[in-house]
Amino acid sequence: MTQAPFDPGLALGEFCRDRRETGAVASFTGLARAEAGQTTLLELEAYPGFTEREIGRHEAAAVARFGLQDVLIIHRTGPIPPGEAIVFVATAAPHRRAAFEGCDFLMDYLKSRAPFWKKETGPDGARWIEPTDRDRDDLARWETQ
Amino acid sequence: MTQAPFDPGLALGEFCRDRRETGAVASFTGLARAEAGQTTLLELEAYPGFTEREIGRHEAAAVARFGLQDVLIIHRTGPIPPGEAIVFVATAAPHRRAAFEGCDFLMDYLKSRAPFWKKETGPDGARWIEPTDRDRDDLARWETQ
Amino acid sequence: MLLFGRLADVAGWRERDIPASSLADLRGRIAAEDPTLFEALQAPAVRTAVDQEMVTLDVSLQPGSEVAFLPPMSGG
Amino acid sequence: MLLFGRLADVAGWRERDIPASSLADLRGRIAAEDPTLFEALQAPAVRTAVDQEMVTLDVSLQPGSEVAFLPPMSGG
Repeated sequence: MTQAPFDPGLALGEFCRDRRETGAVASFTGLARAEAGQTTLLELEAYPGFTEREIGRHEAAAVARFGLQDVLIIHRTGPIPPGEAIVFVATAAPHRRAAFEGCDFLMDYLKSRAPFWKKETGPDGARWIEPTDRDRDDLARWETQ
Repeated sequence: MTQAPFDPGLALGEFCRDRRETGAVASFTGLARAEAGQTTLLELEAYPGFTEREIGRHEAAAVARFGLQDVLIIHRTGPIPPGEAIVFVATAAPHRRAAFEGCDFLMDYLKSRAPFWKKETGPDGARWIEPTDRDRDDLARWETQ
Repeated sequence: MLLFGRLADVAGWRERDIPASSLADLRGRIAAEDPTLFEALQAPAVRTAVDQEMVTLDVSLQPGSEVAFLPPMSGG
Repeated sequence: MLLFGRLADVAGWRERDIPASSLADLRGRIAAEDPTLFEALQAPAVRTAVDQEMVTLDVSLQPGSEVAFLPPMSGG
């Protein structure tokens, strides 16, 4: 976790370096959206200690389930202006299906189950974001398989 | 298409820059694997002109089908040593499902239908790689939906 | 006791020391002092962690125990 | 006429000018000159493009037409 802005490109470049047995690296970058001026600021809150530990548990689950060689998760907290990166997940595997599925699984988890709380501020004030039905459906995909 | 080595991190960093309405960027990087010394070199051949046009058609299909805001595809040709990037695909969308699915769709296409021919050279000589059953199954997912 | 997300907005604070012998005792003290916060903590979607472990039933608390109330989570 | 992938290895060349009035005529000339290459071109997985458009039936060729034989593709 980081309070400072980070560059997803630097993270991916570093993650891909010196891999001789990795055929596939999937990545996801979540960016703060301006929503045509309706969102002027996002604020992400975490529960220090607890949040890292919970993410670590799910990272280990993804490694085991999809046979990943490596995972990198960066999650920003604090105030985040539109256009800046909130989250970055990269997964490395011998083949592409495992890399994609591991990355998708971790993002569904981070979006709706990881201990973060997200507040959107716009011209009409601030509101806390809760997982959508879509987020819950996305997460349920991994439970029925 | 490029004959020269490229850095997937630089490509992702550039692709993510100055996006105020993109919530989700998915990327895939395909790397040449050493296969524990069994592969010393990959060689990728394309059909100049035809290959770019075919990729462009599928890029447009992915944009329309998944509602993508932007796509970047880099594909290297010529000799590629283990550890170096062969292909990079990035997709931008408002939400993560579209970004992931668009990226996954384009990679399945590039792996088994785009006009490239891939030769692996190792201590036992060289062989041309053809799509696996797995590749064909992956591609079929998009036809039955 | 720690409050996150909208619960901290409801309470007007995020962290306080409250003497209590159990989770039920702690909830009783909050009910007496701030019924609106008590109501918000009772919502089924709010989960409770004691010393950074999720709990679903009442548990006894030691001096220094950390109790956190976690509303629905949303990252990324 | 252009050959890609393993077809170029079979023939020992990748690009040649061959006079022919149609795709069928071109195949006939190859059959006479290099039966092994002819055989390889007949495989059902090999696709044919004329002037960078895929074709499935016989077509007539103009002077300067570009005929390409494409074995199973594999990128990424």
